[in-house]
Amino acid sequence: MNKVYKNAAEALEGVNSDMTFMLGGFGLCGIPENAISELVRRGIKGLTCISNNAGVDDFGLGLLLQKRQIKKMISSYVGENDEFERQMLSGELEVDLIPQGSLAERCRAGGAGIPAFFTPAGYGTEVSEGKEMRYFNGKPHILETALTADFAFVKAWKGDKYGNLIYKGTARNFNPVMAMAGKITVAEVEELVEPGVLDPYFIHTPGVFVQRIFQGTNYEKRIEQRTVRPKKDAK
Amino acid sequence: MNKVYKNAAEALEGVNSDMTFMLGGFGLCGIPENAISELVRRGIKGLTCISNNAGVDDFGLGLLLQKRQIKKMISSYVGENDEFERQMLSGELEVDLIPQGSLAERCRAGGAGIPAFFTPAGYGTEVSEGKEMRYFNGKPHILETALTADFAFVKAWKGDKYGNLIYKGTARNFNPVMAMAGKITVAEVEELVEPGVLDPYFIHTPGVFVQRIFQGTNYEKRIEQRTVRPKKDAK
Amino acid sequence: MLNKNQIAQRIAQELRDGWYVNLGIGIPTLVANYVPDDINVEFQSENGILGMGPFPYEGEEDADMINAGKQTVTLKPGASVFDSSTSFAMIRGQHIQLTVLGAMEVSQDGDIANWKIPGKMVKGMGGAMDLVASAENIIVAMMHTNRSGASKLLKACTLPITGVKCVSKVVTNLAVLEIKDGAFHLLERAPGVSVEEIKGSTEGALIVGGEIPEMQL
Amino acid sequence: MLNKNQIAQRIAQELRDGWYVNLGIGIPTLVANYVPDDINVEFQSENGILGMGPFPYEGEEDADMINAGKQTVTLKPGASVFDSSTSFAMIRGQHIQLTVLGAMEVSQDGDIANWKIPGKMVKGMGGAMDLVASAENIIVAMMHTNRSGASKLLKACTLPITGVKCVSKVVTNLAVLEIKDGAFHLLERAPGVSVEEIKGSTEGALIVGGEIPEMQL
Repeated sequence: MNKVYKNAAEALEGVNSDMTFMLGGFGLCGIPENAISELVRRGIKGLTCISNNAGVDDFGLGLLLQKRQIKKMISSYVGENDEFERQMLSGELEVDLIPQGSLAERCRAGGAGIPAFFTPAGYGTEVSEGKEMRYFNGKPHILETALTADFAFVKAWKGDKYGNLIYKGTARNFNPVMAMAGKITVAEVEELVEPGVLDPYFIHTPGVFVQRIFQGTNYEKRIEQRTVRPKKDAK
Repeated sequence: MNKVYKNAAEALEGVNSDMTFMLGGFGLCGIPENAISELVRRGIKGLTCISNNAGVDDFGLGLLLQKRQIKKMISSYVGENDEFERQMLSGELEVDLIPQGSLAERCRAGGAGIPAFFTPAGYGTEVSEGKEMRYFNGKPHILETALTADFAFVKAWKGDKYGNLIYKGTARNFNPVMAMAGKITVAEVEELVEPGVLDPYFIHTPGVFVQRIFQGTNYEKRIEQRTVRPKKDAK
Repeated sequence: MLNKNQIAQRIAQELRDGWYVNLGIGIPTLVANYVPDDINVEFQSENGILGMGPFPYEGEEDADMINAGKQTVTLKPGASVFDSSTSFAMIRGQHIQLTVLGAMEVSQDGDIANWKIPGKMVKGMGGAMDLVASAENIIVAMMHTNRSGASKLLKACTLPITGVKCVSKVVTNLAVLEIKDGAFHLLERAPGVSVEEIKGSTEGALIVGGEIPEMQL
Repeated sequence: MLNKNQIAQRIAQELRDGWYVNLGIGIPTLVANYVPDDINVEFQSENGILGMGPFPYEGEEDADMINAGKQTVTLKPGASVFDSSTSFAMIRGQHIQLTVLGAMEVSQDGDIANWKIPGKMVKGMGGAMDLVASAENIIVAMMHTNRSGASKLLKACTLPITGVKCVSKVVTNLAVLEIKDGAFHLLERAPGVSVEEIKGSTEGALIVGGEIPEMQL
C-alpha cells in the first residue's frame, strides 16, 4: 500500500505525448507546481490538459503553453494568460471552454462512475450546442458527460504514504475531484507523513483515489492578485 | 444567520402529515434520535420517509412504523426490522427499494441541482423497470432522478450557530447528502458551539445547507451488532 | 448619475438578513463594502469559500486563501472551505439567495451576455453560466451604456449569451430596473437623472409606471 | 468439502498486495481473517470506511464506528471515513480492486441473485447492486447447493437478479470455478471432493478441462 515515489521525475513515469492530463488548482492556487515543472522538463507534446485555468504567461500551465506542449485546453476561465489568448485566437491551440461548475461535476462524475448527468448550466448558450436537452420540473437542462484523464496531477498540503490527502484553504478547489478522475493520480504534497498521523475523520481525499504520492519541493505559491488592507495599530 | 432553535419541538415547527422526510443514519448509527422522537410525539401520519434503513422494531424509524405513521419508505435495506417486513408483505406499507449508492447519489443530486444522472447500478434488475437505459463506453446504464424532501433531519457530532457540521466516525454516512437535499434541513448535534470554533478547513457540511440547528439531548446511540474481541493482557 | 461605488451601495440595499450571496468580479465585489450594520449576510466565493471576510492586513496574505477573483482574502468566524464540486452544488442547488454579476448586455427578456466577444475576448465563462442558470435572484450591476454611448439594455443580446431569462433586476449608473414580462420596468432614477434620459439610453422595451422616485443612498 | 472458514481462506489466496477490497456480509467477512502476512490490503466498508480494522476490544466499542454489517469495528492507521456518496463513488468509479459477496444463485453467464425472495424475503439490496454493477472483479462465496440439496450454480437465475454478467469467480464448499463464455470452468476441487460430485451439484454448464487439482489451503 506504500505509494511513495522519490520525486516528480519518478512519480511521473509513464507520461507521454498526446496524453490527457488533469491538473488541480484555481488560478495559481493549489497547482501541482512540481508535476508541471517535470512535464516541461520532459518536453512531451500534443497534450490535452483539463484545468480550470491556464496559469499566467510565466507560471503554472503557462510554462507548458510557452513551449507549445499543449494541443488542447479544457478550462472554464483563461483570462489571466495572454499567450493562451494569442494561441487560441490564432488557432494554434484547441480550446474547450466549460462552465466551471460543469467542469467540476464532470470530473467528479468521471471518478464516481457516473457517465453523464443533466445540468441547467449553459442551456441556451453556445455550450449547449449539439448536446441533448431535456426539461425537468419545467426547466431546461443539458446532458453533460464525465471527464477522465490518463494522469491527474494534484497538489495537497499533507498526505500520508497510503495517499490520504488534506488541502490547505482554497488550495483545495479542483484537486479532490480531479484526484478521483485520474486513471493514475499523482499527488504532490508539502508534507509527507506516516499513515495514522492524519485524522481519519477529516481526510479530504481518501487514499483509494491516489496511486502515487511524493514530497514536493521549492513551492513558489505565487499570488496573482495580492490584495491587502493597511495594518491598523490595533488589530 | 443564527439558526439555533431551543429543542426538537421548536426546530420541527411546520412538519405535517403527508410530507416527505429524509432521515440520516446507517442502521442505528448517526440517526436523528431527537427528531424521530418528536415526530412520534406529534403523531403526524401518511409520511414518506427516505432513509437507508428503517430502524429496528423498537428504535429509530421502527418507532414511527409501530405507530403506523409511515405510508411509504424509500430505503436500500430494511432487514433489521420485523414489523417493517410484516407491514410491507401485507401491503400496509409502500416500499421503494433503491440500491444504496443510487440512494446516496440521488440525495446528493437533489441538493446539487442535478435533476438526473446515469448509473450502471440496477441495470437488468427490477430496479431498472420503466427507467431509461443507455449505453456509455459499451456498458448499459439507467437514468436515475434526484430526490428532495420537505424536511431533512440529520444528526451531527458538533455544529455551530451558522449550521456548519462535523460528524463522528461512520455516523456521517447519509447525513451530509441528506442535509444538502432538504428544503428545510434540521440538524441536531451533540455539541453546539460558537461560530469560529470548528476548523473552517475541516467542515463536513457547510452551514449553507442547514436551515435549523439544535442541541440534542439524551442520545441513546444503540448498537445493533456489538462485536468485540476479548481484551488482551497487553493491548 | 451614480459611480461604481454608488451602484454597489444601491445594490446593498437589496440584501436581507441571513442571505448567502455570491458577488461577481468588478462592481459586484464592491457590494461587500456596503452591507447594512443591522444584518448579517455571508459571501460565497465559487472557488470554495462560504463566509468570506475582508482582504488580509498587509503581510498576512496567504497564497492558499484567495477568492474567485484570485485576490487574497480572509475568513470570517463560522466560515467553511470546500472543493469546487461542493461549491457548485450550492450554486446549482439554489442554496444561494442572491447573485450579483456584471454584464456586457442584458435583454428585456432577462438574457445576459458577459463572457465572450467573438474573435476578441476569449477569457471563458468561469462560473457565470452555472450561476445564471440556477440562481433565483440575479441582480446585474453595470453601466447603462457602453463606452461609445450605446445602450447595454437591449431588445435582444447581440453577443453570445451566458444565460436565458435569468436576470431579475438591473442596477446601473442611471436607474434601477426590474425585468418581467419581456420588458425593463423602471423602479428608481439615479439622483439628478430624468426619466427621459433613461428612456434615451435604453434600447429594450421600457415600462414607466407613474411617478418614478429617486434612489435613496 | 470446505467449511465456511475454509472458503474464506481459499478466497484470501486471491488477494494481491495493495488492493482495496469490499467484503459482503456472511462468509465474505471471514476473508479478513486470512490475509497473507506478506501483503497489505485495505478493506472498504460501504457505509464509509477505508482501512477497516479488527473488532474492538471488549469495552472499547463505539456506536459511531460500525461496518456495513452494523458490527462495531476499529480503524487501522491510515484509515479514512467518509459519507455514503463518496463511498459509492469509490465503488461505482471502480477504485476497489476486489469485491467478495455471498449469493443465493449464480448463473453460468455470471448473473447473481442475492437480494430478494419474492413474497418472502424483502430485506433490500443494500449496496449489492452498486457493487455488482461496477466491480471488475467479483468473487462469490457460497455453498454449492442450498439446504434442500439443489444446485445454486444455475443455467439461469430463478430469483430476481442483483446484477447481470458480473461474477468472475465462485468459491464454494466444493470447488473454485471461473465464469466465462457462458459456462462455469472448474479450476480446483475441494480436498476429497471428486469432479463427478461437482458435476452432480452444478446445474449450469460446467467445463472441466483436463486434470483438476485439489485446492491448497
